[in-house]
Amino acid sequence: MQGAEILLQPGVFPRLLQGLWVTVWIAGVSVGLSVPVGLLVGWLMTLRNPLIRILMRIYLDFIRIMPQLALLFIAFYGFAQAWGWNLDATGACVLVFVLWGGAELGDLVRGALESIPKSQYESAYVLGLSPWQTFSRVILPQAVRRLLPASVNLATRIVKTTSLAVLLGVVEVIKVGQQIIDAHRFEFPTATLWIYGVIFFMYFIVCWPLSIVARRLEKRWAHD
Amino acid sequence: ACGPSASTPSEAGDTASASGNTSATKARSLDEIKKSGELKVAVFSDKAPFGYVDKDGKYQGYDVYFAEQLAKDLGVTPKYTSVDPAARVDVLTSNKVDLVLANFTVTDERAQKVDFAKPYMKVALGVVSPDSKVIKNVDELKGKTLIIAKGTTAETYFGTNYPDVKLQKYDQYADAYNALLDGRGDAFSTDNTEVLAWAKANKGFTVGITKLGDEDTIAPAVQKGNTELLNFVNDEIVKLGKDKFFHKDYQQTLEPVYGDEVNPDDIVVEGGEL
Amino acid sequence: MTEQTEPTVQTEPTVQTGTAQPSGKNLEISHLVKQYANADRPVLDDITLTVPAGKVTVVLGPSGSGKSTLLRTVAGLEPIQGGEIALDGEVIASGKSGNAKSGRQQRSSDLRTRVGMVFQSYDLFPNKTVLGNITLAPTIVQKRPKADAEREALELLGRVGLADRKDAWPHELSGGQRQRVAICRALILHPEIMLFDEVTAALDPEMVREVLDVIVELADQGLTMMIVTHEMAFARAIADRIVLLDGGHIVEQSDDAERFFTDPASERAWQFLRTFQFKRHE
Amino acid sequence: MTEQTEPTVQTEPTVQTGTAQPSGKNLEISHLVKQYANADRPVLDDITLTVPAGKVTVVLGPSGSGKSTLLRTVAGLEPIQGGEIALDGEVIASGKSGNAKSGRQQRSSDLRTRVGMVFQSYDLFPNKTVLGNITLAPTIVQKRPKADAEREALELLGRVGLADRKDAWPHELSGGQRQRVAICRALILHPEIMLFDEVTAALDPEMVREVLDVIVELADQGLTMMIVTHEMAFARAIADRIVLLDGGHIVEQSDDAERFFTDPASERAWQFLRTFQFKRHE
Amino acid sequence: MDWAFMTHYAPYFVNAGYMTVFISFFGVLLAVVLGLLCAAVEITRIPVLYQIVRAYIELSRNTPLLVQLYFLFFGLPKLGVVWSAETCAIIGLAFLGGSYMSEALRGGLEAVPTIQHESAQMLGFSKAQAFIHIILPQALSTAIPGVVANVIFLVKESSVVSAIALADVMYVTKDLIGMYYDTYESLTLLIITYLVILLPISIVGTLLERRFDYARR
Ligand SMILES: Nc1ncnc2c1ncn2[C@@H]1O[C@H](COP(=O)(O)OP(=O)(O)OP(=O)(O)O)[C@@H](O)[C@H]1O
Ligand SMILES: Nc1ncnc2c1ncn2[C@@H]1O[C@H](COP(=O)(O)OP(=O)(O)OP(=O)(O)O)[C@@H](O)[C@H]1O
Ligand SMILES: [Mg+2]
Ligand SMILES: [Mg+2]
Repeated sequence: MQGAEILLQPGVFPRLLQGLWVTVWIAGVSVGLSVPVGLLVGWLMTLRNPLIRILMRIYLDFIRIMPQLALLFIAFYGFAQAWGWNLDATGACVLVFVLWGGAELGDLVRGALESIPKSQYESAYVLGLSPWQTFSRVILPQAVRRLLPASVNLATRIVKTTSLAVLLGVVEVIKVGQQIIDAHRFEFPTATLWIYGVIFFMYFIVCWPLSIVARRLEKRWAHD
Repeated sequence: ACGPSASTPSEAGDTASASGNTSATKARSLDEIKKSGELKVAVFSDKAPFGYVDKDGKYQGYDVYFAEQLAKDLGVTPKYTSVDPAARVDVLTSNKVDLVLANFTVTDERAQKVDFAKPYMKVALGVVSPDSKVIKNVDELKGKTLIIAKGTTAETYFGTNYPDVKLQKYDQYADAYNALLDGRGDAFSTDNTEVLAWAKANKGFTVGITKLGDEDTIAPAVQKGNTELLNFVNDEIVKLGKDKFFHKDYQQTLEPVYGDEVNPDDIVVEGGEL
Repeated sequence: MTEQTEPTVQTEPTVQTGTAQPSGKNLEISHLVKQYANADRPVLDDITLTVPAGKVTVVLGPSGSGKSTLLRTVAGLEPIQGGEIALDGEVIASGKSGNAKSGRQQRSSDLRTRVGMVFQSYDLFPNKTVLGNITLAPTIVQKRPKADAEREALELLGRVGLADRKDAWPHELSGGQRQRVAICRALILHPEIMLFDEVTAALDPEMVREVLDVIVELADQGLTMMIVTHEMAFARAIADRIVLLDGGHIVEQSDDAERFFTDPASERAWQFLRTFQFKRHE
Repeated sequence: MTEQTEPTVQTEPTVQTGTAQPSGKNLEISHLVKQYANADRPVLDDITLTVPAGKVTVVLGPSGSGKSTLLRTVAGLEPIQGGEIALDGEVIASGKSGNAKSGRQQRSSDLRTRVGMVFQSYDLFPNKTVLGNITLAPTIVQKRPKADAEREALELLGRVGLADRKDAWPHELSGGQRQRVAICRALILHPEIMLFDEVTAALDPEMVREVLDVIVELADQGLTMMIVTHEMAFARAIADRIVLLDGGHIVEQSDDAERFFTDPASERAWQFLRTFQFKRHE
Repeated sequence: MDWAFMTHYAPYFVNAGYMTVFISFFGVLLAVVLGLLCAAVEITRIPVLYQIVRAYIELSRNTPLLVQLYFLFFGLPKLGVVWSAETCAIIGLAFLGGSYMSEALRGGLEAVPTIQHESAQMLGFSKAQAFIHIILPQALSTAIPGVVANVIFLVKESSVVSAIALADVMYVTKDLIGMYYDTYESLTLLIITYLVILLPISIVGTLLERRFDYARR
């Protein structure tokens, strides 16, 4: 196929990989920070306090119903102005992904905690375990198992959603691709096909293993 | 420090720590810039030959050339942030950069939000269209689809003066050019220098309208009220004008593309004087 | 499948649980009142009952009569609103009206281990192996050395015929095997009294057998037990004392199981027992 | 809860099902071989058995002995690999080796309605009301007028004591009520033979009673039935003929249920029955 | 807050909302059709088709819509395939949504217990009769929450079509921010528009779930 040579041009592939690293970095940091936020949110959501419940409900529903791109815009353009946050595009992405990931993960944590049958708590009680022992030895290990497959899927979604960062001007893999397309637009007029094609597969290569891991975990832990 | 080396994400670390700091919107003083050793400049990364990333991943272009000189004179290194046309005002108001050098046309609306320094370039709008159906007159555009990049002068100009031209807007110049190449619109309009350069490189396309609207100037911009930096930039422009710096800039960056079809004096503004 | 009808009972108990010698620690329930929050009347109303040490007390009654609730109050899983429960003379629960909404009783860990319970639903911890399930409480609650707990766990597993499954995960076990492990898990704490709430209700007939055989063996060793069951043949064979509950009241109590099943004193008991008999062409 | 011990049996049958008169349509199973795909040996091996018309045949046996499989082959849910099954002399299934992998048998719709079956798990259609469940097949499969089907459905519901629940959704019913509706749903097609596979295994004892009472009534009307059950008292009361399966073979057949239960001919039967008996201090 | 600005530009958001709804509607419609086909192939395991469907599902689930769109819109023309932005957007949404819908619908169909098929057979139903009267209604009831979640997901995802110059809600917002720098007002209008579009879908979804939740009780 004519034009494919662009991929062999010196610098092209390394730069795309560098861009991909930015993508993965944003996703990685977001996922990493989402975990503590999600655990906290999940725990808050199991509380009976009506005020906390309502606040959490609004938080979760708002995050769920707004497109991620809209959230990014709100964070990038809105927050910076409203509260004078010096939030660059990357920071806005991380913030939004953490708020979003935290909400979704929180809901998963809540679901996992609530799905553990009452009899588990009761058995632990009857065996004399203290509330903390019950939580750490019995409830949490089970909750984590129920949580993990869906969390890995969530991570995949966060990686995919990092693609939106380009629309805020972050120089990640797509932007690098566009720069390359632009820089080579005279020699390789068909570069778009190849560069976007490669980016498509780069995302696939990053996300696919995650999907497989999620499915494996799901299968392995399906029985309990 | 743990961030990736590619570009902006390295700033994410700063962001995380600074995000609680509400005073951060205030522009940095000259001293602070010197102390940090970095001048943060917003440039285009996909608008050759004004601001683009070359094959080696380095920022290049007419705007960048100027930015390098400014940083040098300030005794710091430039640090580039890639911007979309539409984001140029916001990166300043939210103090994400110190300076915008991204082919920023001076308009009244913009002047209300940011402070422009003296101009270093002048442009009018140009319209490029395929050879097969060259658009030679703005009236021919009626009912046709005109491609533009978001946040450019072309957008405001056609939006207010020619409401019956259908505008098709892209975030990036690269996207816009591709759209024109793929025949998604009848023409593409942006600064005439830009379309001239592009048409020269792309066979089958002609700039049918070379001058449209008022002649506009292009100038660096700083955050509103940042007079310290503004004065420094103005002084620089005057000082550099004496050495015909921008003609040198032109030779280095624009001439290889424009060749001798364009008279440098149609574009370059020296010493901030039209 | 076919060879397992041979009962697994071992007549010579090889391991001594803490209660192998009838210890005189009986359970006294007096004027117990239990009302669930939001309920308009008590599920257990003025229940007075002695569960004699070293004996098997079987609680019968139609669905909803309060059998499970009774066991749960003894286990400390439900606060009570009136009366008291005493284990070997020591009051372990006493009624406070107005605490209906609070969760479980505030019992010390130590006290809780003195009452063992096995539920209808398989409630092994799915994240632990068989051995892990049994040794968890002795090691972390009673702080016994791990080796010691494991040794006793293996002995108990041997007794219920599951020594070879010690490293299996709960999901790899049949329902009957799970319930036997649950029994071991309770026994290792040397409870003074064991409570069984329809432990075979979710099992296939043969599995029912293997679980009930274990309980029969425990009875023979003189473990104090309180058993809720729907298996009439089993109840008849194992009961030293029968208690019939209905609508939260004790309808009939009897120390002669055979007599209760053939010639109950009350009309209600007669009615109840008839549910389990069939006649054609009536 | 307490008042339902009164059996719901009506001694005067008010509705005539298609089989109310013993019709001489018996079921003959001869040399039946059934092997599941990927299994190394047959689950049913050379089963020969007559299910006499108008009589109740109870199939007993330990778990995994092939009882359900036997009923499923008769129902046409499983292809057979050897022998044949004939209903009233007409062969409705015959063995072809090599079709183990193929799915259900290709029986005509008409033929399928001649055999009724009720399963252990509740299998009402959750998207239809009680009446909808019962009338769906007669109206859609047999193209009977809707009014006609509804009239008969109501009569059947009346017989099982559920006339007032006709507009309820399955999830609003208790397990026992669901199984009674499932029986009506099968009966409305006037099957020549009814198959029951542990229909009470998932029920609470009182519900067991209400379902079995309905079956007893059907037996009294002379409906040909084949019943798999673990309720020994029920089996003993209802069986005209007992078949004991083990490991895919018929171990014992008897036309005298009382005799079978008290003094079975084979050692295996004796062993099997012992599973349901308990003795303490053995 | 500049109310004059808001009232003046509100109509733009109405039009943009139409665009979002238009793209989403057809995208979702095609996604459901595609999802049904894939679910059918997955359940029946038709040899070659099955592998194709699996590959498609993996590709679709593990790549971002934005990149899919860029590829369709900017990449394909280099192969001579020039689709309009609307076509690209709808095809992109369908490509993405197909796999999600397929998973939800397959889940629904597989969740119908075998015994329901067997009961239907015992009552004399033909395969087709059983599917229409018994299996499909139950499958849908299980699948509805997933399908509704996917619809909302797809409408949200449609926000990226602004990148290929479709004048949807995001596009207009970015436009206004870029041209007039009235960021607050634009963002407020953006939030309102999405709430107006998505809240009703979410509410209708909940109602549908309630209406059809018989199979899950
Ligand atoms: N947590 C609860 N909150 C409110 N009411 C309850 C609760 N648990 C049980 N009940 C009610 O208390 C009554 C007695 O229930 P319980 O479970 O003790 O009966 P049971 O005799 O064990 O019945 P079964 O034989 O069905 O197990 C029932 O009417 C039941 O509905
Ligand atoms: N679909 C199947 N595929 C393969 N093997 C099966 C299948 N169904 C049942 N079996 C096997 O066939 C044997 C007989 O099963 P069946 O269900 O007929 O036993 P059963 O007598 O009904 O037992 P239970 O009392 O537990 O219901 C068992 O070993 C079982 O594992
Ligand atoms: Mg109970
Ligand atoms: Mg069976």
